[in-house]
This record gives sequence, structure tokens and C-alpha cells, in this order.
Amino acid sequence: MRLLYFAWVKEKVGHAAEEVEVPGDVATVAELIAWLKTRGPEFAHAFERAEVIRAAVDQTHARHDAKIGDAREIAFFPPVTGG
Amino acid sequence: MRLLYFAWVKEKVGHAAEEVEVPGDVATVAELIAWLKTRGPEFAHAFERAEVIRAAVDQTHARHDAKIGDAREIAFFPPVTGG
Amino acid sequence: MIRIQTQDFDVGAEIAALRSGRTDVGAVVSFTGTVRDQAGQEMGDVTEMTLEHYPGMTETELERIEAEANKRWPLQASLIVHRVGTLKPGNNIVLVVTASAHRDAAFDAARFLMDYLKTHAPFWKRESGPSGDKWVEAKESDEAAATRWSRNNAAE
Amino acid sequence: MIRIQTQDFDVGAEIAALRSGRTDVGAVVSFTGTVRDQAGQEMGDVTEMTLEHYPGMTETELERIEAEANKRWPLQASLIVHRVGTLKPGNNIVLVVTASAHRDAAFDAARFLMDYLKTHAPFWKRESGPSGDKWVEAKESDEAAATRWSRNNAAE
Repeated sequence: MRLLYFAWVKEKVGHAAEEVEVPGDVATVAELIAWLKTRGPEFAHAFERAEVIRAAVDQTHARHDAKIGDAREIAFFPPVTGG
Repeated sequence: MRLLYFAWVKEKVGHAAEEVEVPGDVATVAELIAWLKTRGPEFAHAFERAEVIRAAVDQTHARHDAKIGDAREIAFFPPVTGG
Repeated sequence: MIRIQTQDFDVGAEIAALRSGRTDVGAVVSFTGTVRDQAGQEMGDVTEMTLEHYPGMTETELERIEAEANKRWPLQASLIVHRVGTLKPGNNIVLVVTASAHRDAAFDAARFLMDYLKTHAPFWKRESGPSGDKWVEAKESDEAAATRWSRNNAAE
Repeated sequence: MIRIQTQDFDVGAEIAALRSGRTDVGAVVSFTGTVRDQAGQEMGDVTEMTLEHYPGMTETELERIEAEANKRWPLQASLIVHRVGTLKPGNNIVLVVTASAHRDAAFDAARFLMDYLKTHAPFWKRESGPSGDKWVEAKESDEAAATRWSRNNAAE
């Protein structure tokens, strides 16, 4: 699965993209975040306030309780500020 | 007193402007319209449906019950259709 | 600023002039009204439109409407340009531009200016088509649109 | 039509292109968002702004928002242009243009597009000033603005 990070999530994680093997028991966006936080202090820091972080599953906005299924690409980012 | 006519009011009256001596007992816009209607068939025709005609007293929108006082210029026209 | 003119206007140039040299503007809204060939009149396609107005009162009324918008919203700049004379389908009729730090003020003010201009500024349109000429009738929906801004200090 | 680009856009040329050859348009509304030097951040004047986005999702999201606007209002044409990269105060950021036979549809659709773009399109702004860089925080007022369009078939 491909993970993408944007804006300050990217800065805190330290990179913009990576390929990961997600454990089979990770079923939702929230569970994916919980698993990511165990992958090192930079992830724990980036996802510390998980409630403010938004996610997109295969380039569509997704809530934290959304199933990740067999998604190819999941992105994490702060609330958008364009326009 | 100077009277001005615009759009189809002007076309029906047959001219755009005139100077008139208004009788002393004509106190309101409605009374002025009533007096104008006595001035000839073109006026009777133009002001036939008096309720749809709008007026401006000294270049300010005025209701039919507005006093004309010592106005210098009174205009009559259909509802505006600019923009 | 308000202008009444027979010549065309350049929307882009007007917006650029309004913003020129400013770095405090965050939002610019423009409204351009144009001559439609199908104006919904029963007489068919419009080939020409003539705009008549009341010189003197028109300027006064537009300035009053613009001042009212500036009283209601924190605008950094505003512009109303209205053409008079004879126009063709596709031609520009009216331009309203508002600039503000924030988009809500710019949107609200532009719409307010158009709603009030439509119901208060002394312009009259006459449409010409294959079957003759016809003065455009005022729309009740325009009156209704203007009343949505009504309040004690409304520009009525 | 939607476009994401680093280069500037010309508001007048974009509006002209959208109207080009049409005589059925009666109302064109444009919204231009620009970089303000005082963005209300505590760190003082903004000297530079950098726009990051999510290539792929941005296009999909803008197309979805534009399609939703076209479903809700009878638009004859619409355009969203959003810049990315590094911008200076006074520079253009975003342009929305809507064309319709009637002004209410053009105004509503333009505002809807901006409200949804602000809350749904994956762009992020970072401001630079004398005391450093800072990611712009999302405003609750933008969320509130987007909810005013909510309904069963909303673009949520």
C-alpha cells in the first residue's frame, strides 16, 4: 500500500511517500493511524493529535472510521487551506 | 416646474420634457398625475394605469403620496429595467 | 466609483485597475451583465437592445447604492459601470466589481449592488427583434431579490 | 473546466474565453482570490506564500465540485483555475468563473464553488514572513460556509 503525506504531516514524518506492508488486522483509517504511530517517534509526533488529521483513500476524502479495504493509496494531511 | 418623461411614458406623452405651471392645489405626486391626465388624450393614455408609473421628485424616487412641495424637477417613468 | 458610458468596458482591465498596487485585497468579485439574444420575450430573438437612462439621477442613485454597500461591508474598492445606447446580443451592459479582504463581503456586496441597481437605478431597456420593438418589463423576481437586503437603514 | 498551474492567469482573458461566441449568456460572475500581505497571522506581514497540493486528487476533487455546481444550477459555462507553487502578496491564487442566463444562478454557483473548494480541494498554504514559516490553519468559518449548501445530494 502506498502512503502519502502532505503539508505539516509530511514535514513531521520526514518524507512525502512510502510503500508499506500493512498488518492484516488493520481495517480502518483510524487503525492505520494507530499502527503508524508505532513505527517511530516521527510518526508518533506527526499523528499525535490524530483527530485533526484528514485522510483520503484512493484520492477520495475518508473519515477515520472508513474501511481501507484493498486501497492502493492512502494520504494523510491537515485540513485543507486552498482558495 | 420641470417635468420629465422616460421610456414608454415619454413615447405616449410624445415628448421628453416640458416646463409647466402646476395649479396651487396640486400637493402630491398622485394629484400631479391626476392633473396631467386632464391635459389631453396623450396624457390620459400615458397615465391610464397610474399605479404602474414611478416618479422621482428632484431626482429621488418618490411614492405617489409624496408631497411635491417646491420641487424643481419631477420625472415619470415605468419600473426600471437596467442591469 | 461609478461610470455611465456608451463605449464598451474591459472587465479584466477594470479589475486590474481596482486592485492596482494593493496587497491587502484577498477577494475580488465581478459581475458582468450581457445582452442575451433570447430574453424570454414572446416576440422571439433579440437583435438589438437600447438602454435609456435619466442623466443626473442615474449617477446620484448609483453613488447612493455604492455608498450603502460600503456602509454594510468592509470593501477596499468598488466599481459600477453601466452602458447606455444601442447594444447587440453578446455585448456588455453592466459591470460591478467589489474588493475586500474576505470573500463573503465581496460576494454579498456585489450581489447587493446588482439587486439594488436592478430595482433602483433609472435605466430602461428596449428590445428590438424581427417582429418589432418592445420595452422590457420589470420582473417581480428583481423586486423580491432587492427585499432580501431590507433592514431599517436599507437603501430604499 | 478546471486547471491547476504554477503560472499566473489573466482574469479578463479567462472570462472572455468562457463567453466567446455565445449570445445566450446573461450573467458572468468571477471570483479572484489573491495573496494578502496581512493574513491575520500573529507573525506579522506575509512576504511569500507557498501552495502545496495533492496531484491527482486535486483534479478529481475540483471536477467533482464543478459537476455538482452544474447539477444544482443551470450554468452555461464554468471555470476553476488554482495556482500552486510560490506566490507573493498581490499575486493571484484562485479564479472561479460562472456563466448563466440569470444572475442568481451565476452568483450562487460561484460562491458554492469557492466554499467547497476551500473545504474540500487538497491544497495547503504556507506563509513566510520576517519571523519564519507557518502552515496556514483551516478556518472554522470556511467549514460553516460550506455547510450552508448541504442537502441530501450535497458534494460532501
